[in-house]
Amino acid sequence: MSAFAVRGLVKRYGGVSALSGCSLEIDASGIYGLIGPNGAGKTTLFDVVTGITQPDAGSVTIDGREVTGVAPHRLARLGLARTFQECRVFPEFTCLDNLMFAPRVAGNARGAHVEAMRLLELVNLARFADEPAATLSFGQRRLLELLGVFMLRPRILMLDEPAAGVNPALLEVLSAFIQRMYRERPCLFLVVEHNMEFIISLATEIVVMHEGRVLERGSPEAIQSNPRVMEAYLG
Amino acid sequence: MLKLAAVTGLTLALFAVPSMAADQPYLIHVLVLCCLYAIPAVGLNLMLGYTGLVSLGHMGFAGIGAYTAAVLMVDAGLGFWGALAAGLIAAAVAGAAIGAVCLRFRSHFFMIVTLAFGLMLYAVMNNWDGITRGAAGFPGIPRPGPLGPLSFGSLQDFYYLALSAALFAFLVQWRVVRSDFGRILMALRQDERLAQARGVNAMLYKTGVFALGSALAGLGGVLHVAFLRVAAPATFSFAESINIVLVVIVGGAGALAGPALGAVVYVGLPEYLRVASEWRLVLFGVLLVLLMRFAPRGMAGLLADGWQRLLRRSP
Amino acid sequence: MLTALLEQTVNGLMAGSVYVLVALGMVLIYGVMHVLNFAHGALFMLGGYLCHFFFTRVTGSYPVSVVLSMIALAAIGIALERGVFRPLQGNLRNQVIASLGLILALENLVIALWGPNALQLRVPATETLVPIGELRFALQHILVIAVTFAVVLALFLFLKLSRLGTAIRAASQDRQAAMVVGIPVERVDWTTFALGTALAALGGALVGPLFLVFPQMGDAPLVKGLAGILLGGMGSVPGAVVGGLIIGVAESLSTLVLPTDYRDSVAFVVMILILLVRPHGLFGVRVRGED
Amino acid sequence: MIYLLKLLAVLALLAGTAGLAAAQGKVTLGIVTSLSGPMAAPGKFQMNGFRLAEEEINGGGGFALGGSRYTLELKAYDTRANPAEGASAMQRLATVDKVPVVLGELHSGVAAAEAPIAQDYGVPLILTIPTGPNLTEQGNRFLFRVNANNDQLTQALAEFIARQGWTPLAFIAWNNDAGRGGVNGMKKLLGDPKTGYVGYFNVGEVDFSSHVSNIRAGNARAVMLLMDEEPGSLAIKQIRDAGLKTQLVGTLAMGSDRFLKRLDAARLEGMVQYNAFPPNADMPRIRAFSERYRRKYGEEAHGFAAQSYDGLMLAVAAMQKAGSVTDGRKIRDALAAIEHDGVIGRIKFDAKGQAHPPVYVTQWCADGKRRILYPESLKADCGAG
Repeated sequence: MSAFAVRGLVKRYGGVSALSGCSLEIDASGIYGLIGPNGAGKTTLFDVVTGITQPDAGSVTIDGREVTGVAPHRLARLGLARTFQECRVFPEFTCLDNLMFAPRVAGNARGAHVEAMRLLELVNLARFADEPAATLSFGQRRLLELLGVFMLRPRILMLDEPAAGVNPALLEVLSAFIQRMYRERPCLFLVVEHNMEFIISLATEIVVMHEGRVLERGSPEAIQSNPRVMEAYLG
Repeated sequence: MLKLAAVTGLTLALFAVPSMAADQPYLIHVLVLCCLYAIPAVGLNLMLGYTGLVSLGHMGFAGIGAYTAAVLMVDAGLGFWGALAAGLIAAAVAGAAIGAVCLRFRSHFFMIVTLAFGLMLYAVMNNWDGITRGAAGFPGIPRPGPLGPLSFGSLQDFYYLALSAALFAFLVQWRVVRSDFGRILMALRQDERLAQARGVNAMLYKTGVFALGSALAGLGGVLHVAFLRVAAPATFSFAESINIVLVVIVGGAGALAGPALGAVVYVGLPEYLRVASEWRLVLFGVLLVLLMRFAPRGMAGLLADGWQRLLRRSP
Repeated sequence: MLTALLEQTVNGLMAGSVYVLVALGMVLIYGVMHVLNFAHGALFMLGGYLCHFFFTRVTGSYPVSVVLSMIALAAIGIALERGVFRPLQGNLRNQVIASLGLILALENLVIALWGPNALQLRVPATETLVPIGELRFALQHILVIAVTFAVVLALFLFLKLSRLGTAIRAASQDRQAAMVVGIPVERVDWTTFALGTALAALGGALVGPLFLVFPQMGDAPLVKGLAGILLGGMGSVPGAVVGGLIIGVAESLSTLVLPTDYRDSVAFVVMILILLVRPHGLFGVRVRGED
Repeated sequence: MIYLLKLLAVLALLAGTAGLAAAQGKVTLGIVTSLSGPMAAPGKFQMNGFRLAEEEINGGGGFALGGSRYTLELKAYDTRANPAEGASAMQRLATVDKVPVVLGELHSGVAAAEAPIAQDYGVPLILTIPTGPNLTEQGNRFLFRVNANNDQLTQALAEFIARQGWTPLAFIAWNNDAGRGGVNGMKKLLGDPKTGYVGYFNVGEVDFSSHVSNIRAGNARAVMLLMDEEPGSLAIKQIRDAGLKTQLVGTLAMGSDRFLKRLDAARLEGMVQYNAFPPNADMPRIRAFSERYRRKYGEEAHGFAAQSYDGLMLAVAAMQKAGSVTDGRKIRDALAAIEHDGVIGRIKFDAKGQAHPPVYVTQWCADGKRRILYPESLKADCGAG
């Protein structure tokens, strides 16, 4: 039984197929980089898995449990957490309240406070704990969003282009932080990313998508020298 | 601590008004009106100010509460307090049911669907002659009967009731805003998709606040018709729904004191001053546009800014 | 029964054409700027009053008065876009509330200036009757339909063929992309606003002679127009036309079987039912970033 | 400076003694009406009536009471067809302006909010336009209504229509208290089989085409239009332009020269309407009022104005009879017992505070004049209605 599996996903928009029988099974924990040229179907796959979009066919399972089309809030409770490409935080809440939000929703806010402060200190944001998130820089908001995801204590993390728009200086902090969190709680990270350098250094395994389905998967090194992948990107 | 003292002082002062201004029943009448507008405004503030749900049919739910209570009191001989409870429940249930339909739509769609329901509820109040007495109004609604040693028949005594009800509404608002429920509502206004991704069943919470807001509207509606001693569709019309939106906005949406400030500035002062009506409304219209451009947080926002400036100036 | 059905359909199309005129202006503005201007009904009313003013005080010619009131309203539209709606861009709630403020100001301004009583706009076309089969219609009524039809046609051609029209379509499909390819989006904004408010004026000026000019004359067309664009699909011009007509016909047909005091509610029930099945309206597409 | 003060004091003293010598007082009466909002147009006729009565009394040096004379002042508040505004206005009149009597109102629902406050403070409220029958059924001793209520109005008309055989009767009616009250009243009196299609429209809606089609398709012998002047003129135009020749029945708003100006004699010919006051009737009291009205306002007198004029005159008579311009209770008792010959007829309140003025039915002639058809005793030909 796979920890995470999609089978035969199909999604059409008008006449265009965004997903055409996409299947992917992941059995073990690890940081999985999901890459592919523009229009490969990464975002649609992401949307289908996270319950934003209903597929036309196919299924999504988590630990063997079918979750196709399950609402996002129920997925969150099943242990699937996500970040957003455009980076979302609650701008009016303080940084601490942003982190405390998920525990509050789940009704176990007690004790979460310590963990939240620990995470803030980890990325050097503790001094902003009582400042509204809107006052943070974009990169800092990225970090805050990530911290919020970890507060959910997820089993599967879906990160949607975490490096997008983050300045190079902060990229290393980000990368180091993700790796640290992975070491702390080794579970399944699925990272959609355009920044090759970033994902190659971060991921333990790379999944390449092309034309609505999975083209190749393998170690970063293997993928970098795979001619079919090169062809997909150049073609 | 300072805030608590200020609120307690204000509350005591408000309760003392009838004994200080016994020879000014009109002032007390206007204060009652302020309470009657502030109560549904608190309900709408929870929806519009905290959750971001701009409902343009809010007073329709006040009407459900009011007419339920009116029919129970006049036709079924139920006492005021039982009728009040029934009116509240009816408004809340209608709010949950109608809200569940409205909430399937977002942004502009939501506004227009709530507007449509407001107009449809008005049509029922106006047209259902056999039950609501139709367009001519439902006269003969009794003032509340005594509760133990307390009576509410006279203007002064009714003022205590209206004031207590308004305070109750503000207390509810304060409790909600400070609770996890309130946090979730505010999160939904800021970013609904993020809140969902963090495990919030958005539909459930939004329906909840719609029902709560409607119940408060119902409370205001029942008191309104008990005060006027007549229920008329005009009290729950589209124009009144817009007025209640403006009370919330002028006062400051998403501020605890917003509905109170709005009711005083938008309802109380113009009534007390009896300004010529057309130009007053032209002025309010223009003021509203200016408010949106330059002070979208309303009176509460202006006051808070002024207070901050004052604090900064003094050493 | 068949004649009754037919007759009520015709009545509904006539009423619907007024809704269409209001809806078109709103939908154009919504498409480009994502602004829902609730004051559109008040502008429609203002169009009627200005037409009356030009007709009785300035020129004795009705067509000239109609054009003048359209020009005046276009100017007002530009002022509103600059002064109110552009500064509030991106904040849907504040825009809606500002437009509610505009309704309050405009309706009462008109009462203060012209008084609460209805004005009569006497033009020859209301006195001329045209027989169609065994029915007779006022020429003005036919004029309203003909002008609405012509406006819809002209608008389609304008949007399809002219440069400005193409720019408007581009901006309403994807504002960002339009900006990237060098379309002057701000110019498109105020032009669209002027066009929309001029259409509102046209509606008020056309309906005035038929049904009097009074402060609340824009209320019903606004609400029905809103229902029309919602069920047609926000931002869709064909949607506004079809939606407005559906509302008109549904209301009119409902009088055959339902109590007439619930006529308004029929329009809303139709709207809500259609939206429950098709959440983005008949011709609507899901707009990215709407929620 | 001191000189100036002295001068002022002397002047004040002089003014004071002059006032005493004439024993002149001033009474402020309260008016609740619609100056803006959807009822502003009929509100104007109401104010016209009050102003005419005020002018007449003050023009004659005020009214006499116990050896002194009092002039009138009217304090008018706008209630905008809104119950809350009505209650506030009433409260203010009773407790701030402290008026002895309040008159007016147009909207039944608003009147229902004002009436209990009248009772609270013992200030008689004299209604001159609202027609909701249940207003006077609440056991409120301080409420009086000069005008006929919906049941009384429709009683006369239903009788007349039944006798003419103009049934089934269809309706186009305002979906407000006046329109709905009229339809319900007629239905009650005529019975279901004699009533046909009922077309309601909201205030502000003016396209009657679907109602006209339905009336054409039905078999109604007559159509009753329950609405005000403005929509009324549009409805008749749309009915006649559509080629419908049905008998038309209207309200008092449609029996005036002003109404004729909106349309033309050809479209109106044969239409009947009930009227509380036929302005051209050959009766001295009506003729005198109509002339005075025309002189002041330059147009034909309106029924609402006549009712309101009578209301104010009645209030003055009651104050005289009660011997007080301040004691609302005494004035109330005087009102309850009064018999007053007004413009609209003899006014005497029943135990519930409702007067029973005559109701007329008039008809448009081909030449744009009107005749009186009902009551039989007052029947008169073209030019009298």
